[in-house]
Amino acid sequence: MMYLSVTPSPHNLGTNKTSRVMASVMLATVPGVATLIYFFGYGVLFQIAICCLTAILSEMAILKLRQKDIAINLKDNSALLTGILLGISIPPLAPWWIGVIGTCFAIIVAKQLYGGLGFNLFNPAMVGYVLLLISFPVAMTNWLMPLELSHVVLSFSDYISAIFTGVTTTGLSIHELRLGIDGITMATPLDTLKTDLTLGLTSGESMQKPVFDSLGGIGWFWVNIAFAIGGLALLKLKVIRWHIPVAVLGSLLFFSLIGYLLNPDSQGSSIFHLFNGATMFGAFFIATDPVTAATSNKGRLLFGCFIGLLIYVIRTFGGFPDAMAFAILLANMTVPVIDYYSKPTTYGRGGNNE
Amino acid sequence: MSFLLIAVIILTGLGLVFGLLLGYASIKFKVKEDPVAEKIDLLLPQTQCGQCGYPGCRPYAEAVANGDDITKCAPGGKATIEQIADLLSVPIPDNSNNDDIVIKKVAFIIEDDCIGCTKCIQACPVDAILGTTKQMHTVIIDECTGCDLCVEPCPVDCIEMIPVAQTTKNWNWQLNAIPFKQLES
Amino acid sequence: MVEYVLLLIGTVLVNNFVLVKFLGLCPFMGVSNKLESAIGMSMATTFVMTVASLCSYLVNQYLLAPVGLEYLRTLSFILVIAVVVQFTEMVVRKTSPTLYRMLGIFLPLITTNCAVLGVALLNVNEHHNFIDSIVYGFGAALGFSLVLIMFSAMRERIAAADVPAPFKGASIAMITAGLMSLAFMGFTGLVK
Amino acid sequence: MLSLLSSWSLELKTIINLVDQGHQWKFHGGIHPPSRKERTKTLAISTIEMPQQLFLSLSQHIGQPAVPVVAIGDTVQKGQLLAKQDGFISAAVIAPTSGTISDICQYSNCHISGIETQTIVLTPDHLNTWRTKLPLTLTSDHQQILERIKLSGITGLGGAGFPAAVKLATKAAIEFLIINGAECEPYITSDDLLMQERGAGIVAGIEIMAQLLKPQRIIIAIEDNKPQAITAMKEAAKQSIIDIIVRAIPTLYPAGGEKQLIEVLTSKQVPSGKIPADIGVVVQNVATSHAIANAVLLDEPIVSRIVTVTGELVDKPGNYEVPIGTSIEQLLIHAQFKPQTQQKIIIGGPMMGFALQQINAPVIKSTNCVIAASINELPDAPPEQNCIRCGDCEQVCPANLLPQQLQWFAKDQDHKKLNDHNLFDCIECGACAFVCPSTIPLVQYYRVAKAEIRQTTEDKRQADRAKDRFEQRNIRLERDKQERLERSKKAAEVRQAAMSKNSDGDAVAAALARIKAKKAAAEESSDAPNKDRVAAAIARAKAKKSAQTTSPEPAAQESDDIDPQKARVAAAIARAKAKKAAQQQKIDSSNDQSTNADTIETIDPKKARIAAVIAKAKAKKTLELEQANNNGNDDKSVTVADTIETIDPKKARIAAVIAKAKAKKALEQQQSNNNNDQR
Repeated sequence: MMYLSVTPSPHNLGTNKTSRVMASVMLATVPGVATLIYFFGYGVLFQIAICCLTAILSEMAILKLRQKDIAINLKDNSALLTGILLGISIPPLAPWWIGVIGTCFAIIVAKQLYGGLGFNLFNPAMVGYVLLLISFPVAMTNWLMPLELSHVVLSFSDYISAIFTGVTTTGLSIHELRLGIDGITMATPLDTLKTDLTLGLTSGESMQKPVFDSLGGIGWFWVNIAFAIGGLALLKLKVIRWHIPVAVLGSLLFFSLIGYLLNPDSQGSSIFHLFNGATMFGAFFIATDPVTAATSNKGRLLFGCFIGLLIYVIRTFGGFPDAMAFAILLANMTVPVIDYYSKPTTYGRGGNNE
Repeated sequence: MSFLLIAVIILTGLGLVFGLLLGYASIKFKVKEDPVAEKIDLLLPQTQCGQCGYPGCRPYAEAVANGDDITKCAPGGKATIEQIADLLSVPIPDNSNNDDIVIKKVAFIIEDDCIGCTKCIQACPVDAILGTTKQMHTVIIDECTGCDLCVEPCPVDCIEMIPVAQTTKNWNWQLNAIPFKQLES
Repeated sequence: MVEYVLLLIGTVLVNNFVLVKFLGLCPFMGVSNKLESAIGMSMATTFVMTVASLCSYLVNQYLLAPVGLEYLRTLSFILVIAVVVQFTEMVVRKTSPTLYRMLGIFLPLITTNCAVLGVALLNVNEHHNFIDSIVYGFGAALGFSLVLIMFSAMRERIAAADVPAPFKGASIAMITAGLMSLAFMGFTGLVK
Repeated sequence: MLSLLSSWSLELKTIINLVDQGHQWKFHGGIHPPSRKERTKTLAISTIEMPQQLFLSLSQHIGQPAVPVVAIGDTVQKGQLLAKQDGFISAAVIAPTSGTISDICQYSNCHISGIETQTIVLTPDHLNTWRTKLPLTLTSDHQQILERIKLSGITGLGGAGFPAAVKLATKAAIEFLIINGAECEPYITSDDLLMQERGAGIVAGIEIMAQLLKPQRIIIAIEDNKPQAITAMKEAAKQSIIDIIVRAIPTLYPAGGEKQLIEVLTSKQVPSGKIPADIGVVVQNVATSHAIANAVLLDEPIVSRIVTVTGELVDKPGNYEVPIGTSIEQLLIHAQFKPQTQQKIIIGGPMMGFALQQINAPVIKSTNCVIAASINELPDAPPEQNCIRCGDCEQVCPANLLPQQLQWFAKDQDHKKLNDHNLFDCIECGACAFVCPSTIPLVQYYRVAKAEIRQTTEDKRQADRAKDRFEQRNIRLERDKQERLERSKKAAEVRQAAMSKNSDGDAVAAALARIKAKKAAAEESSDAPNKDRVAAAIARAKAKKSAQTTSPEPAAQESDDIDPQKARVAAAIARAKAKKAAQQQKIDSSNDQSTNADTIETIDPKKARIAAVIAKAKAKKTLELEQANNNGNDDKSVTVADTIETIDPKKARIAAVIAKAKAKKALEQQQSNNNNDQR
C-alpha cells in the first residue's frame, strides 16, 4: 500500500529549535559562572544546582497537574535556564530555601500560571529574584567578599554546610564570613558606593575602600567581562540579536556619562556602571529573553534603552544598589505597549511610492 | 444656629451653582438618538428569515437595541452573537448552543415537480426566485440567503435546501487541514 | 520648579496610586480589557482627577475653611467630583459615542473611584497649595493612566495565552497586577 | 501638480540611471534554504513518450474555468482550441497532440485542494499532426499579437498561472520589463535548463513583449547560483535587436517572488493592493516568454512544458518536456519512481508548493516541478511548540510583517488586529515557518485566517445585498399595495358614478347575483371534479389491481394507518418508481380540461405534465377542504393512496404527489393537534 503524506507548505524546515536556543544560552553562561567561582568560591554552583532542581521539579508538578506532556515540555530546556539564571543571581552562601522559594515562585507564578513558555509577561528568573530581594533583603544582599580579601579559606564541605545550616563546618556564620580583614562587613561595590554616598562621602573617597580596585569592584569587572564574552558568543551564534544588549549598554553608558559629567562626586563613572553588578549578565542574558522582550527591532532598541535608563535612575537615585531585576521587570511591563506602537512598515505600505 | 445656617446656605449655593453648570452642559452637549440599532443591523446576516421571531433583520436589530436577547439569530450563529455582545459590551450568554458551524445552504427547486404556483416567490424576502404563474421557477443562487422561508409554502414540496457545492474557486484552507493527513493512493 | 517635577515623579512612580497606594482598583480591573477603552478611560480620569483636585482645593480653601466647615469636606468633595464626572460623561457621549459605549458603566463610576476622592483628601492632608494640588492631582491621574494602559496591553496579550482554567480572567489579571506592584517597588526611595 | 510630476520623473530618471550603473537593492529578510538543485541542474531537457490519455483540466489558471468548444467523440489536431477563455481573467485550453476526445468529465486536478474539476480527456492517435499554422511576425498588429497570445492559452508558467495576455494588455506606461529567471525555490531547475538551452527563444519572446509594452529598460534577472544560465542568456541577449540587461542577483529566497524581484532590481515597492503595472513594471517568467515566442512566431500554442522531476525516490531525475495533461503518475514512472509506504509528492518547490493528493492528477501549465520525496528527505514538521517570540520570523519576512504577532491574532481569530497588521500583504512564502524554532506552521495559520476573513467579507457583502434587496422588495410591495388601493378606489368611484346613473336596486341585485355565481362556481370547481376524480382513481385502481403484480401493495397498505411519515415514504417510493417507468416507457398521456383522469390519451408529454400539475393543485385544494370539514385524518387519504397501485406511471406520479401533499397536511394537522393536546 502506498500513502501520500499531505502536509501544508513549507515542506522543508530550518534546523533551529527552541531547545537548542535555550541550551546555547545555558552554555554561554559558563565563562561567567567560572569567573564567579574563581572570585567568590563554589557557592554559586550549589545555588545553581538547587535552583535547577527546583525549577525542573516545580515545572513537572505543574505540567502533571495540567495533564500536559511532561517530556516534550521539559525538553525545551526553558525551566532549566530559568533555574540557572536565578541561581547565578542569588548570593553564593544564601540559605538553600532562598533558591527554592525564588525558583518555585518564578516557575509557578511568573511562568506556568500564564500558560507556560511563551506566554509569560515577566521574566520568571527576575520575578523570583525581586520577590526574594523584597522578602529577604538581608539574605539577598549577603554577597561574599572576593576570596582574595577573605581571611578564611573555605572548603567544599564548608559551602554545603553554610548553605544548608547557615554555619560552616568550623562554626563560622555567614555574617562572620563577610567580615573583612579589618573586621568591617563587606558589601558589593555597588552597595558600598550607595551606602557611602548616603553617608556623605564622595564617590572618589568611597573608591578607596578595599572592595574596589582600579577597575571598579574587585572581581566584578572580570565577572562582567566573562558574561560579556558569553553574550558575544550568543551574538555570534545568532541566538540573540544585537539590538537589546547594545541598547541597554548604550543607554546606560549615555545616562551615566551625563550624570558623571554633571556631578562626578556623587556618582559612579560610566565604566563603574557598565562593569559592575549584573550589568553584562542582565544585558546579554536576561534582557534578551525573547518571550518578555519587544518584538520588532525598533521595539527592541526602545526596550533596551528603557532598561538602561531605569538601571541608571534606580542605581543612582533609588533605594536599591543594583537595579537590573527591577529595570527588566518594569521594562517587561511596557513591552505590549511598545509592540503596539512599533510595527515595522510593511512592504508596499511605505507611502513613498507612486 | 447661624452656624448651621451658613452650612446650609453654602451647600445649597454650591449645589445650585453646580446644578446650573450641569444644566447648561446638558443643553450644550445634547446627543441625538443612539444609532446602535443601525450598528446591530449591520452585524446581522440579513437573511430576513424571521427565525428570531421578528419580521426581518432590522426589526430584530431594533429589538436588541431595546434590550431583547441577543441569541435569537440562528443563521448568524455564534459569531454574530459574539459580535453583538462585543458591540453592546455585554457578556456572551453561556446557554447559546450555537456552537455548530452554520453550513451555507441555498434553496433548490426540483424543476420536475414545480407547478408554477408562485407561492415561493411571494415568500422569498430577497426576490431570489424567478418565475411566473404556471411556469417553472428557479432560484438565483447568488442571491439566495438560505433562509428556508420558501420551503414551507410550497404545495408540492419541491424545494430543497442544498449545501453550496465546493469547487477549486471557493475552496479554502480549513484549520483542521493542519494536522497532516495521509491519503491512500 | 524642581520640586514640582519631583512631586510629579513621586506621584506617578514612587507612590503610584494603583500599584503602591492601591487606590482606584475598580476601574483598573474593570476597564482594562481593551487598550482603546483603557486609553479613553485614562483620558477621562485624568481630566476628572485634575479638575476635581483643583475644584476641591478651591472649595476647601475658600468656602469651607474660612467658616470652619471642614467637617463637610467629604460631602462637598463628593459633590464636586460627581459634577465633574457628570460633565465629563456628557462631553464623552457627545464627542465619542463608541468610547461612551465601551466605557459603559465605568464612566459614571469614576465618581466612586476612590483615587479621585483620595487625591482631594490627600491634598488637604498634605497641606498642598493650589499648584501643588493641581500637580498632585495630575500626577496621580498620570500614574493611574500609565499603569492602566500598560496593564490593558498586557491583558490583551494574556487573553491569547493558554492560562490554566482556574486562573482565567480576573484571577490572572490580579496576579499580573501583583507582579506589576512588585516591579514598582523598584522605585522605592527614588524621591524622598 | 506640475512640480510633483517633474520631481517624479526626476526620481524615475535617477532610478533608471542607478539601474544602468548596475545598482541593485535588497528586500527585507529572506532565507537560504538548502538548494538541492545539483541533481538536475546539469541534465539536459529530454522528452517522454506520449501517454495513452491526456487529462486537460479546464481550470489550469487563476480565474474563470475555460468553456469547452469540442464534444465527446470529436477528432482534434495538435494545437487546436479545445476550450475557450471565459471572461477577462481566464485562459484557453489547447490540444497538446492530435487524437479524439474520449470524455469530458470531473477528474482530479493538479490543485492543492484535491477537488475534481471539469476535464477534457484526449486519447492521442500518436500521429501528432499539427493544425495549420499561421505564424505572425514581430511587426504584426499589436491587437493581433495579443489575440494570438490569448488564443494560445498562455498563462504565467512560473507557478501562479495568471493569464499572460492580461499583463501584456496593460495601458500603463511601462518603465521596466523584468524577465524572471530567478528560480529561487529549492529543487527546481526547469527554468535554468530552459535558459541554458533555449535562450534564443526566450529573447524572441522578450522582443515581442517589448514591442507590446514599449518599456524603457528590459532586465533578465537570474540568481547567481546559475552561472551557465547567466552566460547563455548574456549570449542570447547580445544577438537581440534590442537592449536587454542580464542581471545576476544574489541567491536569496524568495528573490524570485514578483514583488521582491521588483524591489531588488528597481528599489520600488508595489503598493499594497496594487499590481506591478501601477508602478510601471511588468514581470514575466522566462518560460512564459519562450511560450509567447512560440505562439506568435511559430503559431505553436502551449502544448507542453518543462517539468523538473526530482527527489530521493526517483532514480532518473531530470528536466522533462511533457505534454500538458500527462498524468503525474506516468511522469514519475518514467523517472523510475520507487514508491515507499509513505512519501510526499510535492508539486512546485518545497517552500510554496503543495503536496499532491491524487497521484493520477495531470501536469498543468503551471506545474514546474514534481518532487517525489521520501519522508526522511522532507520530514513532517515536529509537533508545534509554544511561540517564544524570538522574532526570527520577523527578521526573514520579505513583506516586513510581524509573523509572530499575526500568529497570535490568528489563533485568537482577531480579524481586526490581523487587518491592522496587514495580514493580506503576506505572500505565503514560508520563510517564517522555515526559521521558526518552535516549528509552528505559521503560513498555515495565515492561510486559514485569510480564508476566514475573505469568508466574512463575502458574507458581509452578501448580507448587504440581501438587505438591499429586502428593502427594495418592501418598497415594491408597499407601492403595489398603494396602487391596488388606488385602483380599487377608482373602480369604486366609477361604479358609484354608474350607480348614481342607474337605479340603485338594480346594481345591488346585480352584485348579489355576481357573488352567488362566484360562490357556486367555486364550490363546483373544488368539489365536483374532485369527487369525480377520486371515484375515477378508485375505479382505475381496482381495474389495474389484478393486472399489476409488482404493485407497491405494502406501501399502500401502510398508508392505511394514519402515520403520515409512512405515507410520505410510500409516496416517495411510488414517485421514484413512477419516474423510472416513465423514462422507460415514455408514455405520453393527456387529460382533457375537465380533469377527468380516465380520459387519458397519448398525445404529448407537455399536456400530461399540465394535467398532472392541475391534479396536484386540485388534490391540495381538496385536502384543504376536507380538513376544513373534518379536521383530521380520514379514509379518503387511504383512497387516494390506493391509486398508487396503478401501473400508469404518469398517474402514479400524480397520485404520489397527491399522497405527498396529503401526508404533509396530515402531518401538520397531527402536529397541531398534538400541540393542542399538550396544551
